[in-house]
Amino acid sequence: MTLTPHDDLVLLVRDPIAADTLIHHVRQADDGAVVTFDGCVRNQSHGRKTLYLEYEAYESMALEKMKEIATSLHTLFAIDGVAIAHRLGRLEIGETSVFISVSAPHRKAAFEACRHAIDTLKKTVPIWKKEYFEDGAVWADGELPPVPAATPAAKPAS
Amino acid sequence: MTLTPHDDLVLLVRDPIAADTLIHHVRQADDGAVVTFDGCVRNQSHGRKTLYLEYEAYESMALEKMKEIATSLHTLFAIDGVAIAHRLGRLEIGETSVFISVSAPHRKAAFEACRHAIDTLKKTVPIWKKEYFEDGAVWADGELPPVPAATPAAKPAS
Amino acid sequence: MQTRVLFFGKLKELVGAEQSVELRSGATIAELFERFANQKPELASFRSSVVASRNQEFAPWTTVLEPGDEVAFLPPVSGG
Amino acid sequence: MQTRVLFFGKLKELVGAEQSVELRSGATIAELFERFANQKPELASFRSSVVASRNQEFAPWTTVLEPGDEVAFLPPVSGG
Repeated sequence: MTLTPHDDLVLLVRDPIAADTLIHHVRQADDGAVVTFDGCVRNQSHGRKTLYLEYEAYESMALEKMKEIATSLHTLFAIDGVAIAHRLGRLEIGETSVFISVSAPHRKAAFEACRHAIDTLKKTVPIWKKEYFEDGAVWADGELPPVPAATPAAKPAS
Repeated sequence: MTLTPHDDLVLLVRDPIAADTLIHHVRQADDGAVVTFDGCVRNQSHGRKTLYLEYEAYESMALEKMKEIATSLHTLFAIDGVAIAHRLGRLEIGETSVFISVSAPHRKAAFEACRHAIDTLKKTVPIWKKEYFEDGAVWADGELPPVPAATPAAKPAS
Repeated sequence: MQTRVLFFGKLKELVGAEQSVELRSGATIAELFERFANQKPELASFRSSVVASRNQEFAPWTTVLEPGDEVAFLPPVSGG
Repeated sequence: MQTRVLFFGKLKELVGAEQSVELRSGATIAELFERFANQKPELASFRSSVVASRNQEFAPWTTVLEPGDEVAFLPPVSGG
């Protein structure tokens, strides 16, 4: 568990995510809106019946990237509080793998920030999902995170 | 409590809204995303300190309009389940006045449908909020719902 | 004919929550509102910021009422 | 110099989770990956669908490594 300068909550957990605790953390007296995203394990993937999933992470870097997302939300949107939790290890069908909660004085910012958070998490946080089917297991297709361009000093002379 | 043809849940309640029950109702095994909107009572309105709120509704019509919103979400977005609850009576600062939960196989539809639901509710559902301040009470500014045009038979001949 | 009329929000504080009135056959919602505005002149000032419903559906002012209709006059809504 | 190298996802299944390697001073991330690809030829086929990090930050292949760096090779991420 990590708190950012904005008092945001960022977590990687191996037990079920405590949604109530996260929502309670972001709610403040001057907030009129809390938007939450709950990503849960589907019973199928591309038409194949899923038995369960396993998530693994590069934990130290994943926490850093999740903190970066939380911090960037305060710059991009008029929001108050952010909580982001991702679960690791084995997850059964219907269980929550990722939970994001954003509070704001007004609903537009809360919706936009929550959406931005999950979209960014799926592109930049080093977490991997392995899908277990009746006839084997595969690593899920994912997204290649954007990498900063090489600094001029590191480029070959032209 | 009312169930629509899609098994959606639509409620007007006088006790605190049971968010868990609503979320549980919309989650199904083929859903990957649940987006919720929690509208809560702010401690101020246009810079004046709010003491508490009172909500009243034209209950039979409000339930009809909430059902219409839930039904329209299934037409407009690729979603699975909807739950919409609004609380009536006296509400204290920080309490939830409205709670909307939408489940979908994919997150885009869940976000868009949840946003559409609250935007539409605020424009079309006959519910009124009275704000109590230290020096008096006022009915909150609201939105005038759109009314269908008069049918030709009802128009004066031109 | 007998018509049930409901008022909400600030209109309710002015006119009362519920009334039953006797209307001529073929009367419109506009006519019904007029009837109350004649009794309570302050009500007339709300005319442009009120919508009407008939039987729980928003309805234009020109709607001709039927016996047994339930009409409501609704100020701008502020739920959420 | 000594460099700690981590692999994740399908790369981990191929190479192992963690290794410590001795590199020449001034070596790049690309050179480090090459070293493993020479030992495990299948790894080379992943080159275009892998990104690297240095000290928990995404880093281009041309990054010159410093003593004590922690490098990781990351397949496409699929959290959420």
